[in-house]
Amino acid sequence: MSFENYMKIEFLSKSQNESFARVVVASFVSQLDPTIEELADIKTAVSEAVTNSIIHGYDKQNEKVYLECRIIGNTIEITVEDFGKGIDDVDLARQPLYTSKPELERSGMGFTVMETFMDRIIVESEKGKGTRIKMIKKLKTAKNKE
Amino acid sequence: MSFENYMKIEFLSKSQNESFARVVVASFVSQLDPTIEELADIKTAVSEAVTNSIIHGYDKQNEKVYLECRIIGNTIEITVEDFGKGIDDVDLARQPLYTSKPELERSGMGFTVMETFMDRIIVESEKGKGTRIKMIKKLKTAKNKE
Amino acid sequence: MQLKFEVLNNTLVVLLNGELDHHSAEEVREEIDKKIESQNIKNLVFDLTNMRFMDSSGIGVVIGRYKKINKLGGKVGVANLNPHVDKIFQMAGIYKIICKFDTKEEALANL
Amino acid sequence: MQLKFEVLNNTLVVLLNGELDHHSAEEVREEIDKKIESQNIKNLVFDLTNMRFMDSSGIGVVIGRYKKINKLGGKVGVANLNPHVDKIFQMAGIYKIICKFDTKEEALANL
Ligand SMILES: Nc1ncnc2c1ncn2[C@@H]1O[C@H](COP(=O)(O)OP(=O)(O)O)[C@@H](O)[C@H]1O
Ligand SMILES: Nc1ncnc2c1ncn2[C@@H]1O[C@H](COP(=O)(O)OP(=O)(O)O)[C@@H](O)[C@H]1O
Repeated sequence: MSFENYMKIEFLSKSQNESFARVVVASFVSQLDPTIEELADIKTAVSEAVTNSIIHGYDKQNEKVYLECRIIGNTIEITVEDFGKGIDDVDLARQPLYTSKPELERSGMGFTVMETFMDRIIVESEKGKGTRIKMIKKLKTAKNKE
Repeated sequence: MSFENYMKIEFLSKSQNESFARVVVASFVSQLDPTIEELADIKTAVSEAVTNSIIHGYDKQNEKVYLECRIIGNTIEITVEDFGKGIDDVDLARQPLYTSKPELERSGMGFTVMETFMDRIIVESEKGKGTRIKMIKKLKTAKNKE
Repeated sequence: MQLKFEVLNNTLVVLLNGELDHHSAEEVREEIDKKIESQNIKNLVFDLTNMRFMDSSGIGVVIGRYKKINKLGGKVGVANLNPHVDKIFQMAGIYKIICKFDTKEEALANL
Repeated sequence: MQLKFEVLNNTLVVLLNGELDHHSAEEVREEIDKKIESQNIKNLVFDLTNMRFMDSSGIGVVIGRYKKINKLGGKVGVANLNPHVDKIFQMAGIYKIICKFDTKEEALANL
């Protein structure tokens, strides 16, 4: 049985919305009955992408972050988008331990976490325009067998 | 201290998204530290409005329902909107026990529940265009004292 | 929503486990009606100890079962309500036709 | 995020209660640094028994405290990690500078 569901959310670039974004995705994805580990992986990846939009994408608060979540069969596609600063050099940004904000005690491991916990991530970014991160993960034990 | 936060979500008119909508609002509103009763009131009102969009607004599934939530000081404003059938006679629709779908075992108490559990509800609807329900509630014990 | 059934002297006790909304209502309705029809049921008790959420869809489910049971000459009771569900039932005037009990045992003893 | 502190023989034990993300990191950082500076602290143990969530912001917090404690000639340990947090720490190569222990007691005995 195949199955489709979809949701899209926009919220302000306030740090208290980081946990809110995780709850929203976890709740939406729970209809597929993910394992505890899969759910933790997804929540962590979402947390990374949303945090990046808040602290790197936008300098000031109260700009809008967009999060989309799509369920196609057993696969989850999550897109996090901001219309902020954009990334100069995506290849450099994706390297483990690279961070442009060491003064904030950022570890530079955000992209590595997303890549490890999801099956695939696609980064589209344009300087001065914004950043869109698409993350895809296929659940192993999902309810909706194809 | 005054405080503003905002989120907007769109999701499909599938009945499994009713509980999702409740979780989203409960999670967003929880930053104000509502009482258990206030939270139950808000979740119930949201459930009524979202269910109405799904079963009355749209005949078929997979149309979009919009839910917005705004925090202004201690006040929560929730808007649920669909671009479905619309309501013929809003005054009649708001009457306790009135339902156009008794065959679905609807009780006709949806609007009454919303009115009882929230401080104020505003219904805007146009036949053939859609329905927008705005619900306002001031929390008594909220964290953000004005 | 998870349902547990128990039959005691022609009375069907339904223990509702989870959230009763429009989404879960259909399944709840069908499962209860199947039990009513297949067993020799007269009375019905909703045990709401583990019902974590209910909106007005729950009113429809309870009234619908009342109509069915009423035709069979039986009675319907609800037990172990939290204050929130009580408020919703009160709003709908449900206690004109259905009895409220503190416990399942009280319901079984008095229906 | 809720923090509980305990000082045992120059070792500060921090029990983290809640979710460690970018939002909570600042408060966690400040509270721990205040303790390190105000008490006569040498070593630091993060007890993660009740940490329900952590993302890469947690790596920053741990490495930041390591740098501080390292200057004071002390050591940092982490105890009671769930597999998910362990995976994140491993990814970041944190165990090159910080010791992992099964329990708080083991950390206190071995730092
Ligand atoms: N949404 C974004 N907008 C602008 N820059 C970003 C965004 N996301 C990531 N970056 C850049 O990529 C770098 C690496 O990101 P990441 O691996 O998550 O590490 P960290 O968040 O710890 O810096 C960031 O330091 C930043 O310069
Ligand atoms: N979003 C909507 N779109 C179209 N009609 C609606 C909508 N919401 C409510 N209605 C109309 O108002 C009536 C009363 O609604 P309500 O009090 O919630 O009771 P119920 O949902 O049990 O029918 C519905 O039966 C329907 O005819």
